[in-house]
Amino acid sequence: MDFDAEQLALRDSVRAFLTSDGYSWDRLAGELGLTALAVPEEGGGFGATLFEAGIALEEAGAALLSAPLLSTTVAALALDPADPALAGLAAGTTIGAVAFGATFSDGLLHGRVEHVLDGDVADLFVVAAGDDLYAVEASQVTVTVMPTLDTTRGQAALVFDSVPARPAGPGRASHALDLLRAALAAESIGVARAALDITIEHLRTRQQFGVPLATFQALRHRVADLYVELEQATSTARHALRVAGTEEFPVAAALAKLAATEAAYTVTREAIQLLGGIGFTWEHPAHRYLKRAAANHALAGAPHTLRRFLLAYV
Amino acid sequence: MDFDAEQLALRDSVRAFLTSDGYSWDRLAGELGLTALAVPEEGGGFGATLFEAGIALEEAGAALLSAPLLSTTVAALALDPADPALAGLAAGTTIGAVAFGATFSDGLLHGRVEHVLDGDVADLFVVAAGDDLYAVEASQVTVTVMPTLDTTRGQAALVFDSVPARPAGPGRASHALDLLRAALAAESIGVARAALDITIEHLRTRQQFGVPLATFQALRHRVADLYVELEQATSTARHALRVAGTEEFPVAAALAKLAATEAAYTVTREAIQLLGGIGFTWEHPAHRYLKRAAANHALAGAPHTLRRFLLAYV
Amino acid sequence: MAPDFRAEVRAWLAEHLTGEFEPLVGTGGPGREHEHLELRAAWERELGAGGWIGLGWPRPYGRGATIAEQVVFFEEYARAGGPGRLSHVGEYLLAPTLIAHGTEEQKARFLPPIARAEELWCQGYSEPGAGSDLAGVQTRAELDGDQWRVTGQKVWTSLAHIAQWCFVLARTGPGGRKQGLSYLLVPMDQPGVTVRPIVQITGTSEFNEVFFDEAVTGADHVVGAPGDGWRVATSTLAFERGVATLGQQLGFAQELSGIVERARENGTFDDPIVADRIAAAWAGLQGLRHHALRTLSATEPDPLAASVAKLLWASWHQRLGELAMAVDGPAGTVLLDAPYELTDAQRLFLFTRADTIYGGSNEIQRNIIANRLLGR
Amino acid sequence: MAPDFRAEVRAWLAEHLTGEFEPLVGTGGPGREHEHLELRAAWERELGAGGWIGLGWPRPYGRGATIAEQVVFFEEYARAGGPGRLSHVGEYLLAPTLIAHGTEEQKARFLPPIARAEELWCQGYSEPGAGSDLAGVQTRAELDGDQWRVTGQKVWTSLAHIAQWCFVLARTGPGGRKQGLSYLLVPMDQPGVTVRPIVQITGTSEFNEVFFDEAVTGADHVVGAPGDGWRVATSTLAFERGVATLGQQLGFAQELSGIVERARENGTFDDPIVADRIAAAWAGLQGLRHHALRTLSATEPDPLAASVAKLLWASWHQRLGELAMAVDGPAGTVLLDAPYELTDAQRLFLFTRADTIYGGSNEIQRNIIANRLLGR
Repeated sequence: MDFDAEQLALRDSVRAFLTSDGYSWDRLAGELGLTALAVPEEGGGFGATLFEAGIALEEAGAALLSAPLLSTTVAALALDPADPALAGLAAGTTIGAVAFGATFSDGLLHGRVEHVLDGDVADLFVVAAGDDLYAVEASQVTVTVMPTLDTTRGQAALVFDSVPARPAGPGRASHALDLLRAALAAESIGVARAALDITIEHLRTRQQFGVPLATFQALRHRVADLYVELEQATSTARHALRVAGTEEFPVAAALAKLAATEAAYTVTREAIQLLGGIGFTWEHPAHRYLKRAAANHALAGAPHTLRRFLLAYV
Repeated sequence: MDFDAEQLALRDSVRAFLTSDGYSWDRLAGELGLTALAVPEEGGGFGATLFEAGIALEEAGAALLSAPLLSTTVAALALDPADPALAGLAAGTTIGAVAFGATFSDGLLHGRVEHVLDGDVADLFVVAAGDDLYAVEASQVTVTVMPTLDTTRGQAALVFDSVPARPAGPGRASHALDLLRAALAAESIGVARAALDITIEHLRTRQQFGVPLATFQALRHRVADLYVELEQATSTARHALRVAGTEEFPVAAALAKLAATEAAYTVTREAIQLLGGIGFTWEHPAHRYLKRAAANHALAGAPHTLRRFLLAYV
Repeated sequence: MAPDFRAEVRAWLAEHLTGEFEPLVGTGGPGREHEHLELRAAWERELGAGGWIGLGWPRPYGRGATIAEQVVFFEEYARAGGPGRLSHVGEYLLAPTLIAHGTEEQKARFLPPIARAEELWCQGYSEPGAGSDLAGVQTRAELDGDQWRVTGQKVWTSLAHIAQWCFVLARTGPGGRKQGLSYLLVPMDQPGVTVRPIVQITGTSEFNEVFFDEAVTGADHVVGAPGDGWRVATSTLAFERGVATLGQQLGFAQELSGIVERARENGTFDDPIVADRIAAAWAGLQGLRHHALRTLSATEPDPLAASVAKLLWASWHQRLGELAMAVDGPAGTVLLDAPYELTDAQRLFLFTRADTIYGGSNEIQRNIIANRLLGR
Repeated sequence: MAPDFRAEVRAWLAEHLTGEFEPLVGTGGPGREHEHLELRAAWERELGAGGWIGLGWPRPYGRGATIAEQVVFFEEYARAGGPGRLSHVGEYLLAPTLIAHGTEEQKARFLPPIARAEELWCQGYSEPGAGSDLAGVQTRAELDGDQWRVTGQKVWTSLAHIAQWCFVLARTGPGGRKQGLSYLLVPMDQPGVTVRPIVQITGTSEFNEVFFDEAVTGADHVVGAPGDGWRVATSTLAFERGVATLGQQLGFAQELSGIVERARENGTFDDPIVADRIAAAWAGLQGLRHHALRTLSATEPDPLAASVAKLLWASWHQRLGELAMAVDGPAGTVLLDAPYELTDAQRLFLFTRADTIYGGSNEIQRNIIANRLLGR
């Protein structure tokens, strides 16, 4: 309800695309240009804002998109806007991923970084070392693909064994983390909304004791509580997406990550309970939503870590 | 259901007494002997155990008894069993209260102790200083009566201005705290049970939307959850009362205080919500249960403090 | 927004909230609504004379201020420590209802005295037998010549003892539940109206019972058609959770600041478990703000927005009261003074028990939401 | 208790849970019930030969052990790392039902093979269309000469793929809901029975669907009278939460120890927020134990005890899974191995989602409790 007409059209086209049969990375990046949304025009993008990129990520979450849209988007926006890699990321011809916690000395990257989302398919790593960002080709890095609980998104562990790297965002390391948090928030909102929709549909159609489950007030009130938590989390996530350029962003992104991943974790757990036996099976999508929600919850700052960070602003 | 015939009879007689019109401290202590229950026979008591004293305290909690039964019981059991003050406490002719956190040197008590339950009416203070207990007449102490949120139980702040005191329980200071915790647990169980009973009665009789409130499943499930929490807390509290003489007691008492005061705090808050407007009024007893529960929750170790203590045993 | 709007508000408050009104600073908030009633009534008239009541009403009755301007007013009012408002029932509940459903005569008769704070209002919805079930209203009214005669009992009526008028939901016709209700405007100063303060959990009386015994009001003092009261009344409930929530949140922020200050003083801020709860409360407050901004900027009205907002703020505020008590620790068991003067933490803890009950309980709000998501 | 009972159990386990059975130590627990099925079946026969199955059954079928002795057996079994049991459905669910409701012929026919672990059992209650609504069972059975013919579908049937027998709740007569149900004993090895493993959230298959298509069993294989199946079946549900809960808690304690160990290794134990949750989990486990001891020592049976216990353990165990994930932190997002081998934390987290659903969901248990406290 807080979208203008253009944003609504974007949402609808992304949603239609992701629920259609034949989507592919090439069409997603090329035809729809989702990797280019928030990239400045001079960098090869559409010059929209993180808010528009968030609309796409929210829909990607709802569809459990198994493609590196989030990582490529975050990598592109984290980079110095003048970075030469930006055009490829915006076009989707380069797949990007962001890695936090390497060290940099004498022009070389060192160290091991775990849990790099989409690190299994990335062409280019945007690597945070100290306060700065560096860009390095995946071919220069020892990439170990890790099997993930959330089978819809891969991870890699990276080893930087004195790898030459190009400065690609001086002083932008913490901004990259804020972008990742805001992006995970947007996506988590979509995950939660889809899981809640599936649950509501189940309650409306499934009969027990001779009546639809949706007639049981105890379940109705729990659904209402989930809806309320998700509504507020949606507001918090969208607020962060709106203030990406301001000094409020670090706090807003942490708040959004906290609220949205908590909401998604709660909704997807409750969804399995409300779905009953069917939600416990591999063939039903409920578990995939839960696993994506659990991953987004644990990565880039668990809730109590984020609260500790926010305490400085109280 | 875990009471034998004698314990059931004790519970029934205490309950009948406390819900009768003309109860008084003299009858409570003299006729029923509730202050003497767990005092050894050689100390002038009945030689029962803390479990029986707990039965009386649970009923006292349910009735929101406004008399110093808990403090006198704890003071008596904390003392060295050979202490000369025991007989008076057992007979109820001496009213006892327990104070934690004074200091003792050169035969004199020093310091200020706040939040001494029933300190406003006590004749004798059993004072913990270091590892040891000391007994001192109230007349020797500067007693400031404090107005309490829970109007059914008074408090005092004590100042020990180099007061001569008699050693009355070497090494028993921590045992006194354990006894207080177990006693507060027993009492809190009674508070919660009474508040839940009142709520259930209200839901069964009060009509809304043309039917009794008790027909609304959302409320039914919440009552069920309260009942379950209270059942487990009851088990935990009674377990502590049973193991008072063993090395398990410090942990069991902390667990009981934690579970029982959390249950009582939860039940009494939910009771006000489920009672609706009437539960918000001064004339309805719900607020007095809430205030007793809140006080028992905050004193002698808040939940997170107790969990921190228990962490050593994990 | 006029570029100097904030400066204008600030200057006016600095100039007027002083002198005889100085004692009002910081008083009359939730749980303290019994404080300084007469002086606060005078203060309301001062606000009215300054043109600050009905700021957001459309012209000619109000100043047609934007939402942003109204927020600025709330912010500056809170910053100046302005006392709890007495005219808000008329300003934020009745007036929007009249503007939406009233006749021109009714607007002309009732809006100006609200804007001048010459007539204060109270709300006659809840009843002892109906609680949150608005459609269960039993109060009856009959048209007797050119007058309505109203008989029944209302509860949770704040400010009834000082209000000149009450808007009353009463049963005027046949049909059960939502049919046959009318929205009547009833003067309080008449023999047929008795106000009885209810002593609450806090020991004070913010809320009243109001007894109507053949109380009368003019036949033309019905808003909307007779029998259309359900629709009119539920629209008022929606107004109750409008832009005022942003002002309310400023009060919440002050309460939270007080708790943080207290936690720093008594050392509990250094307890990681308490600090985690403080951070959660602060995050929750930001969430309330972000949510209010999003709903206020919505292009289409969301029929569930009011219920979502009520559940969010009431539950958050209630948890804040519990946090305040946790921060105070054992000290929270002792009163500020005898016989029953509460500390800030105790007042917040006790008074917020009502937040999830009055104005549509949490259970009613969940019903409304579930009805839409899951069908009736 | 025989003074040397604990020593006897311990010695027997030390002597037998070794050699060929060595690989079983620590296997087959919740979420790992697919492991080493054949060897575990052999181990069950070893237990049976040792006289350890039916320990608590009355003589002559069992050893008539006291509750305290059964607890000792569970403790020692857990301490020795005994594998997840395969005969427990027969031992703890069917056998008590037969002892309470079966004929002498049924007891003589079925109890000894359970005690020797020569016949394993599975439970045929839940159905895809009925979920937790046991009275909504649709599976039908008809008496055709000297045989019952059973047709329908069951779900949540653990061990169906290795069990020789299934006790099935089926509709055999007129009347709706709780009327006309019968409790039938049906052999699994026949053309009319098809078992289909269900791949679960964990990627493994502890539970099955079982299809009965004109499956047959003897006319005398009905427990209780035909049409009396509701009463017989609900008594089995009560047995499900008996003394076995204490044994279950020993498993819980081992899981919690593993989490604590992990937290000490990865440093999260030093995070006060995580430590607080660990302490809460530990306190909750003590509460489960104290509650089980109190209900087991009760002089009169409490009709709500089974529902209270189920809600308590299922919810606690589910929270434990969430705690395990919190302790693992980001590491919890990566599997132990491809293609889908879960870590202990992941398995606990995912598998415990079922705890609050099967065997009577939390919602059903709350209904049962509310029916008694608040009337139907």
